Amino acid sequence: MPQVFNQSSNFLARLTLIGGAATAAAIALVAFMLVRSDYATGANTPPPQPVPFSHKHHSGGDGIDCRYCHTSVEESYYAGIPPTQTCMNCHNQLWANSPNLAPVRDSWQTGQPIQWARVHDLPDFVYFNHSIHVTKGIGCSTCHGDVTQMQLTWQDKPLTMTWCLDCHSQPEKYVRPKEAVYDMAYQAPANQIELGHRLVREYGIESKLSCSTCHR
Amino acid sequence: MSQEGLEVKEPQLDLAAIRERLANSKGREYWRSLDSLADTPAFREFLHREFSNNATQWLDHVSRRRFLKLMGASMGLAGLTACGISQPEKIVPYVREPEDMVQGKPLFYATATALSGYALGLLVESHEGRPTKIEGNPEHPTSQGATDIWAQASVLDLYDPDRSKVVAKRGRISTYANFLEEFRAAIGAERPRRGAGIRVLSTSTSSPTLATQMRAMRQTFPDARWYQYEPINEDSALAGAQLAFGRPVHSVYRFSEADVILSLDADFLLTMSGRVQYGREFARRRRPSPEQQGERAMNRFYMVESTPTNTGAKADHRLPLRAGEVEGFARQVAARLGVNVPQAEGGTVPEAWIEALVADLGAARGRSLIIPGYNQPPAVHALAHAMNQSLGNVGRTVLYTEPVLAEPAPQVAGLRQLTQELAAGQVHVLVILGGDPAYTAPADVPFQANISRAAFSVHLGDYGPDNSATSARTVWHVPRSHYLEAWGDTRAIDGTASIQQPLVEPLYTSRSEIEIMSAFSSRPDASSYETVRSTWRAQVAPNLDFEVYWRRAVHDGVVPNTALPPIQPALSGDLASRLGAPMPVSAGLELMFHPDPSIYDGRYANNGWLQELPKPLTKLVWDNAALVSPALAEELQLNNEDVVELRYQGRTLRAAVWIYPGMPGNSVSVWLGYGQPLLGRVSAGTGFNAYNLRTAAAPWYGGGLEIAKTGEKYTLVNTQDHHTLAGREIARHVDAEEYERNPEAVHELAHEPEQVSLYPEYAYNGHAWGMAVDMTTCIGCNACVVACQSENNIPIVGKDQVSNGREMHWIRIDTYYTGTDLDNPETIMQPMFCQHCEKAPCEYVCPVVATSHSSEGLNDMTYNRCVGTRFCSNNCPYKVRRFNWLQYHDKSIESLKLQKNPDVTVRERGVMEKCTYCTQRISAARINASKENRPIRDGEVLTACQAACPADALVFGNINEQGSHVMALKNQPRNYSVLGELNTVPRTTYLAMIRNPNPRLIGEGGSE
Amino acid sequence: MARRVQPQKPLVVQRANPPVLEPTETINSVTDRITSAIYRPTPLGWYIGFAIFFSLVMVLMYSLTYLFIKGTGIWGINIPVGWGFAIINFVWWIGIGHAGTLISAILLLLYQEWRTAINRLAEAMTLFAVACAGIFPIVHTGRPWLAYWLLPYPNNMGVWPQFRSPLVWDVFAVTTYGTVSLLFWYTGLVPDLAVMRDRAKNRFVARIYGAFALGWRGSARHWKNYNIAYLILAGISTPLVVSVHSVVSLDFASALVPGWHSTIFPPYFVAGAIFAGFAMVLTITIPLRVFYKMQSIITMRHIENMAKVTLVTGLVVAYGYLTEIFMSWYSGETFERYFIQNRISGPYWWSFWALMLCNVMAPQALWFKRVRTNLAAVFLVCMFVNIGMWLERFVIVSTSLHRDFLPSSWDGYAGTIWDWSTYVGTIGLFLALLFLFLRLLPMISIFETKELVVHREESETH
Amino acid sequence: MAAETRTPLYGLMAEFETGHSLLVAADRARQDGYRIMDAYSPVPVEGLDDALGLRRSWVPLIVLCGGLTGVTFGFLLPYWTMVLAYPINIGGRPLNSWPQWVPIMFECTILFSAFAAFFGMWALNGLPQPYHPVFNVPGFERSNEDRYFLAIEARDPRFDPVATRSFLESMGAYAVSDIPS
Repeated sequence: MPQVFNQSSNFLARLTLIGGAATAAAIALVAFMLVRSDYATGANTPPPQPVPFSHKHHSGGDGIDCRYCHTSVEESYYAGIPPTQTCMNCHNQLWANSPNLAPVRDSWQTGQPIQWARVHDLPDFVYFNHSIHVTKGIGCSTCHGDVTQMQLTWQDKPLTMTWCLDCHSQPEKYVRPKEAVYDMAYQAPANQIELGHRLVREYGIESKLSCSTCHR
Repeated sequence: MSQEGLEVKEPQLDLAAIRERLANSKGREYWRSLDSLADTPAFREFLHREFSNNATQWLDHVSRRRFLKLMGASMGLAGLTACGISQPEKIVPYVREPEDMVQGKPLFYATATALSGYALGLLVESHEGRPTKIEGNPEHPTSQGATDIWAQASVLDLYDPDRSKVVAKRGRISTYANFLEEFRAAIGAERPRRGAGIRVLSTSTSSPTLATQMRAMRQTFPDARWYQYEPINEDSALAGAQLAFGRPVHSVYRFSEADVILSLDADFLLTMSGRVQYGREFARRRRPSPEQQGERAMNRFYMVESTPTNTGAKADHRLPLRAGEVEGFARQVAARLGVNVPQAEGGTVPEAWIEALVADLGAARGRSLIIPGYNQPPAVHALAHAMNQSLGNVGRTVLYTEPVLAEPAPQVAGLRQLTQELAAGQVHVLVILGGDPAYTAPADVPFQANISRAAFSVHLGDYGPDNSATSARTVWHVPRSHYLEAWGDTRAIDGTASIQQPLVEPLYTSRSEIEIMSAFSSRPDASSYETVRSTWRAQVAPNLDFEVYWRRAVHDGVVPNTALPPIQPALSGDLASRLGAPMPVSAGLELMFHPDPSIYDGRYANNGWLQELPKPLTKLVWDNAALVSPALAEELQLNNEDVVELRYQGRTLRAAVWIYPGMPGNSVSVWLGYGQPLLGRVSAGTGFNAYNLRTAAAPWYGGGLEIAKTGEKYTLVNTQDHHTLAGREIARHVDAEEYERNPEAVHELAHEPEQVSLYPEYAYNGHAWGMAVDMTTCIGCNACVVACQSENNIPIVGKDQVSNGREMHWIRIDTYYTGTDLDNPETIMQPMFCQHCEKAPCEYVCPVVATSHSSEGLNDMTYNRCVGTRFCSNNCPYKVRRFNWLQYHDKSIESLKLQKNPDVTVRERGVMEKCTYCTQRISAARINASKENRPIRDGEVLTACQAACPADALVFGNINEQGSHVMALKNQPRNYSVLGELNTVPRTTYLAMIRNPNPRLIGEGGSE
Repeated sequence: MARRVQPQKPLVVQRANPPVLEPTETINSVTDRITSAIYRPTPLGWYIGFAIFFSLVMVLMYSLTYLFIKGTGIWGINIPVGWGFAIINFVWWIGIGHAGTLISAILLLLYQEWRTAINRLAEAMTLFAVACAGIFPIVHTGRPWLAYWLLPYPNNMGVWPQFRSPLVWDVFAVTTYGTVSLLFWYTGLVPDLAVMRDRAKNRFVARIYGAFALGWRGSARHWKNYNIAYLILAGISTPLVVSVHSVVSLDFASALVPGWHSTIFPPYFVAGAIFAGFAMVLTITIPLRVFYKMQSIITMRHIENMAKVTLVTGLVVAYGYLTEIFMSWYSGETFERYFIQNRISGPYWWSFWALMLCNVMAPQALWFKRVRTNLAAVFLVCMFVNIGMWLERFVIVSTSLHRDFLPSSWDGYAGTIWDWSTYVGTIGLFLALLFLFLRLLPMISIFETKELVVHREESETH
Repeated sequence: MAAETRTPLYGLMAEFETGHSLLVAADRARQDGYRIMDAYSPVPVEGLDDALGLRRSWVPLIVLCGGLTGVTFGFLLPYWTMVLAYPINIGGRPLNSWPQWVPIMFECTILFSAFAAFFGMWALNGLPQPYHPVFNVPGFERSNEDRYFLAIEARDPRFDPVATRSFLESMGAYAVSDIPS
C-alpha cells in the first residue's frame, strides 16, 4: 500500500514550504533592522562616565560656549576634550569638594588624566574633520543633537555612512547660517531648502562624495 | 609544479654568446635581442631572475624576520571592525595642555642631523609629541627642503625596539648616577698625571659645542688625547690637501656653475657628503638647455668610476676604471691640462676619450669642475686641486674653506695609534662616543682586542652590550640619545651651523655626546641644552640680544651667517716632486670597499626601511654582495648567488656573488656595513662583514685578491628581475642635440596612435591633480621611496616575502639598461608609482567600488571597502598596486606604533594599497584653503616623495592651472605618458631622459 | 507532447550502432537494476572509495582553516601574478560542470535519446562541480569574511556592488547556474523519487523519499505540466550554459592584460567547458557502468557518442588556440606579440606544450572507431583532457600575468603546498559528494529509461 | 458491496496493463459522459490529455511573467545603484554603462523564469501533496512500475458505484477497486 503519509501531512508539507520562505524573509528583515538599530550604532545610550558630567547643566544651564572646552573645533579635525585644567578653572572654587568631582581633583593632583568613555566613536578608517564643518555652517546640534538637554551625554545620531551621505549629497537640507552654528536650540526655518541652497553657494560648500574625502 | 627543475639548468652564463650577439646588433636594439635570446636559462639568470628565488611558502618555516609579518588568528577577524558594533573606546585628555599646541594638528620643528660630521637641516613633523616624519629644511643651504634616505629613515631608528634602553656596567643594569660617580673618580685619578691616560674616541664631528668641550677638557687634562674615527672618512682628501696646499683645506663644489664636470670616482649624488645640495644643483643644470634659466646650457658630465653608482648612471660619458687606474688617468688628463706631473706608462683609457674630455674641459675654463672621490688616494685629490687651479675653477666651481670638521686628522692612523697606546697600557680612561669602532676598525688594527686594556672604559652607543661589538667590551655602556632626543649643534659642508633641536624627551635613559663630555667639566650633569646655549652665547657679538638670536637660530634651523668664508690656498710649486711617480697599478684582481648605498657604514643595519630599500641599480635588498663584472664572471665561471671565498692579504671571507654590468674587469667590489648578527632582529642574518678584509693600509681598495668558488649558493633577493626594455618605448631617452634639433623626437620614438574614447569626458573643475616626473634630473637616490614609506605607514615585509615579489613600496625606481656595451651599459632610472589614470583599468574591474575616481581626478583606494580580489592589480598595466598578502603591519611592537602617521590608515591583511598622491596632504590643504575661501595655491600640496626629492624630478600640482609648476613641465615637448597607447590617460606623465654626449665621442665611452 | 510525436528514428539507427538500450531490458528489469543499486546492501568498494575521498575533504578543511588564519599569502601568488590556483581551479571546475546541463538540456531539445542513460549522472556532476568551483572565488579574496559585499543588499554604508565588474557578473552567472541546475535536476528526480518511495522496504525510508517525491502520483495532469515545465527548463538552461562560461571568460577578456584581452575567449571557453565536461563524464561513467553492472543501459553507444562530442569540441578548442596565436601576430602589437612568444618559448613553455599534447594531440585518437570503442583508450584520452584543461587555465591565468607591460614588474609564479592541498581537497569533495549521490539516489533516470522500453515495444508491436 | 457504500467513496479505480488500453478506456469514459476522472501511468501516455479533455498547461505563461520580471529587475538594480543611489566615477566609464548590465539582466531573466517554471509546475499539480486517496488503492504502487490506472471520482455527476464499476470492468480492466477517501 503506497499510502505512507496521513491526511494531515498535506497541510504540513505546504506549511513547511510557506513557513520556510517566511522564516527566511523574517531573518533578513531582522538583520536589516538590527544593523540600523541603536544597539548596533550605539546611539541614544549614554555610556557610564568617571564623572557624571552634564552638558545640560554646563552649556544649557550655565550657558558656557562649546568652544570654552572644545577649543580646537575650529582649527583641527579634533574638537578637543578639555584638559583637567579647564575643569579646575571653575571647580577649584565651585563645588570644590563635591564627591562627584573627586576624580577631577585627583587627576589635577596626581597629574593622571581622567579616562572618559568615548561617546562619538567613528571607525579608525574614517577621517572626519570638525573644523571644516563648523566653518561651513554645519551646526553642532546637527550631528550631536541638542546636548544642552543631555544630563549625561549620548550619541544622538546613528553616525552610519548612509547618515553621512545624506548630508553630503544634499547639504542644503542641513546647512545653517554661520552665526547659528553653536546655537544648540537652532530650528531649521520653513524655507530651509531655499536658504540652504543660498548658503551652499555663499559658503562655497563642496560637500564631496569621493571616497578619499573620508577614507585614506 | 615549481619550475625550479626546469629553470635552474646548468646555470653557467653564456656571456660570450650574449656579447657576440650584441656586437652585431645596434643601439637600443641590443637589449631586446638579448631578450629574445634570453630563453636560455643562463640568460634568464642574468637579466631575468624571476625564478632564481621563487620563495614557495611551505609550512611557514620560522623566518628570522617573522616579527615583520605578525601572524596569528587574532587577525582573522580584524576586518570585522567594518561592521560598526565596536567596543567603547576611552578618551584620555591632557591634564595640563601644552602651549602652542592645537589638539590633532601636527607641529613642525627645525633641527639638524649629521652623517659623518656634516649637517643636513631638517623640519620634523610631530603629532602630539611623537616625531613621525622628516622633511628637509628649505632655509638650510645643504637641504634646501630636500633630504636623503638616511635622514628620512632616521626617525625609525628613534623607535627601534632593539635600541639600548639602560646604562649597563659589564652587561649588568646600572644607573647614570653610578656611572658618573665612577667616571669622575677615574678622571679624578688622572688629574695628577695631567690626564695622560685619558683618551676620547669620537666619530667625525663638526659640532662647535663638542669641539669647545674637547678644548676645555684638554685644558684640564693637557695630556689627554682626542681621536676621531669613522670607517667612511676624509683621510685621502685631507692628505690630498696637504699634498697640494701643505695644509688641511676643505673643498665645496658649486655644480650650479659647472658646464663640464669630470668625476674621478666621486659618487657625489649618493654617498659623498653634501649629496643633497650637490644633487639639487647638479639636477638644476641637468635640464635640457631650452629649459634652463638664462643662457645657461645643459651640463655635460664625464665620469670614471670603479663601481657603478647612480652618479655614473647620470653621466653622459661613463668609463669603468679599476680604482687603481684612476690615478694614472688623472695624471694623463692633468698633463694635458698643463699640470706638470710624472706620467704612468701605458694608460688603458682610449686616447680619443681623453682628447675629447680635455678639449671639453679646456673650452669651459672657469665653468668646469673636476671632483675626486673620497675613496681615491691623496694623489688624485691633489691632482684634482691642481687641475681645477689650472682650469681657473677655483672660486667659481670650487670653493676652498677652512675645515668644517672639528680638528680634522688622519683617522685610520689615529685609531692605529690609539690601539697601540691601549696595547702599551698607556690608556686608563677610554671614552668612546658613538659609532661602533670595534666593528668598523680595519681588520689589521686590533682595536677590539685591546679595549679591555683600559681600566675604565665607556661606550656611548645606540646598541647595548648584547648588541654592539664595542659596548660588549667596554666596562660601561651608556645609551646614546637619538638626535631627536637631545640638544646639539652641527655644521653643513659650507660651514653653516644649525642647532640640533630635540622633539622628544629621551625615550630611555640615554645621554648625548655633549652630556658625557660635560662630565669632564665642573658641572658634570649639565644638560645638553645649557651646554649648547653656553657655546653659542660665547659666539654672539655682545651688542646682540642672545635670546632673540638663539630663538631665531633654533626656529629657522640655521644660525645666521656662520658659513665659512672662502680662502685662496696657494698650490705648492713642487707638486710634481711631492706626487712622485704614480702608484703602480696592482696586477691581478682588485678588491674595493664602498659604503653600502642603503645602510651606509652599517650604523643603519637595524633599520628595516633601509634594509628593504632596493639598492640603486642592483635592486638588491637585505644583503650585500661581492660585485663582479660580467667579464670577470665569465672568466671565473661565476654566477649570481654563487658563494665564493674572497682571499685578500691573508684574510678570507665568504660572500655571495652578484654580476653587476658596468663593473670594470678584474675588480670586485663589496659594500661595508653588513654581517652584524648582534645588532638586532632586523640586521640579524643579513649579508657578510666586509670590514674583515679591510686594512688600514688600503682602506678603499687593494690588489692581490683571489676568488675561490665554494660551490654553495646563497639566496640574494632583488626587487627587479628584468633590466631590459624588451624593445618597448617605456623609458624614453634622446640625446640633447637631437632633442634641440627636433623637439618631437621623443614622440617619434614610438607609434603614438591618436586616442579616441567611447566614454564621456568627466569634467574636473577646480583642482585636477597631476604629476610630472623628470627622468633627466632623477638621480635615483631613493629618498622618495623612504619618504613615501614613512609618510604612508608602509610596512616592511622581510626578505622571504620580497623574494616572492611582495615588496610593499608604493614607489619603485625602475632601472633599465640600454646601450651596446655589456660591460658598460647606459642606465635609465624611472620612478614608477600609481599613474592615477583618468580611465583607470583598475577601477571598473573592482566588484565592490573599493577603488574609484575622486572629483579631483585621484584614483582613490578605499582600504576598508576592499575585499582583496586583486583584479585591480592584475589589470594595472603599471603593476603599481601592492597587496597585504599577510598581516604585514607589526602590531606587537609598541615603540613602532609611535612612528605611524595618524592621518593614514594602517592597512590590515587582505587589502590592496597603492600611491594615493598623498591624499591626506591634499585634504589638509583643501580644508585650509576652503576655510579661507580660496583655491589651493600652487606648491601648497607637496607629496612626500616630491618634498624629499633633491633633484626636483617629481613635481605635483594642479593641471587645471596653466601657470603651475607641474604644467610648466608637462608642457615640455619631451613630456609623454608611459603606455599612453593604452589610453588610460595617466595623470602622471614623464619627461624623457635627455643625455648630452660629446659629439666627438658618439659611439664610444658607453654612449650611443 | 512534442518529444513523443517525433518518429522513432533512433531505433532505425540502432541497427547500425550498438543500441541505446540493450533489447534484453524490460520495463521491470530497468527499474530493478537502477533501484537495486540503492536498495541492495552497500558494496565494500563504496565504503573504501568514500573513506578515501572523505579524508581528502578533511585536507580541504584543514587548508582552508589555515588560509583563513594566515591569509592568501600562504599561496604562491604575488604581484604581478595576482591570480593563481584558486582562479584556475574555479574555471576548471565550472567547465567540468557544463556537460551536465548540456547533456540534459541541449541533447533533450535535440531529441537525442541516448542522453537518458547519462543525464542524471551528468547533472549531479554539474551540481558537485559547481559546488567545488564556488568555494574558490570566495576563499581567494584577501578578506573572505567580507566576500558577501559582492552581493547587492541594502546596507547602512549606502554602497553597492560595482556592476561593471566581471566578478559581479560571475556572482550572478554562477549562482544562477547552480540554482537552475539544481531545480532542473530535482524536477527530473521527482517521478523517480516516487518510484523509490513505492519500492521502499520500510515506512521510514518510504517517508524520506516520499517527502521529496512531493506526493507524485503520475497522473495525466501531473505529466502534462511536468513535461512542459521540464522542456522549458531545458530551453532556458541552453542559453544559460552558454552564458555562464562566456561570463567566466569575460573575467579575462574584459581586462587589458595581453593574453586575456581577446574576443575569441567566450566561444572557446564554452567549447572548452563542454570538452572538459564530457571528458569528465566519461572518466566517471566508464568505471561506474562496470561497477554497477549498467552496461546494458549505458551502452557502448553512449561511450562512442560522448567520445565524438569530445573530439568535436576538442577541435573547436584547438581552433581557439590557433586564432589566439594568429590574432596576436596579426595585431602587430608589441605586447600581444610578446605574450604569445613568451607563452610558447618563455619560462612556461612546458605548460604550453603539455597543453598542446593533452588538448590537441590526444583527442585526435578519437577519430578512430577502434579507439572510441576501446574503453581503456577512451578513458586514457579523457584523463589527458582533464589535465589539459587545467593546464589551459594555468597558461591563460598565470603565464599571461607573469610578464605583462613593464618588464620591471615581471616575475615568476609557482604554487605552494597550500595551493595543491586545496585543489586536491576539492577533487575529494567532488567525488565524495558523487559517492553519496550514487548511494542515495537513482543514478539513471528511471522513468525516462522506461519510456525508451515502452517506445521500443510500441515500435515493435506496430 | 453494501458495506462499502457505507464508507464515503472517493471513486473507482480501474487497472490496465498497457497504456493503449488505458487510452481507449479514458476515451470511452469521456464519450460516456464521465468528466471528473484522472489517469495514472508510470510513463506519460501520448494523447491521454485529449482523451481526458485536459486544458493546455499554464506553465509557459507563468514562465513568461517570471522572465519579464527578471529582465526588468536585472536592469533596474544596476541602474538604480550605479546611477541614482550613489553615482561614482568608475574609471571614467559612464554612470549608466548599460551594455555592462546585460549579463546581469540575462542571468536574472533565466533565474526568475526557472523559478517560475519550477514552482509553477508544483502549483498547477497541487504539489506537494504527500497524501492522496488514490494511494489507498491496493497495488497502486504499480502505477509507478508498469501498470496504468483510470480513476473515476465519486464527485462526477454520472458516477454510480455499481454502474460505473461495471462500465469500467466492461472496459477490460485488469481489476477495478474502490478508492476509500
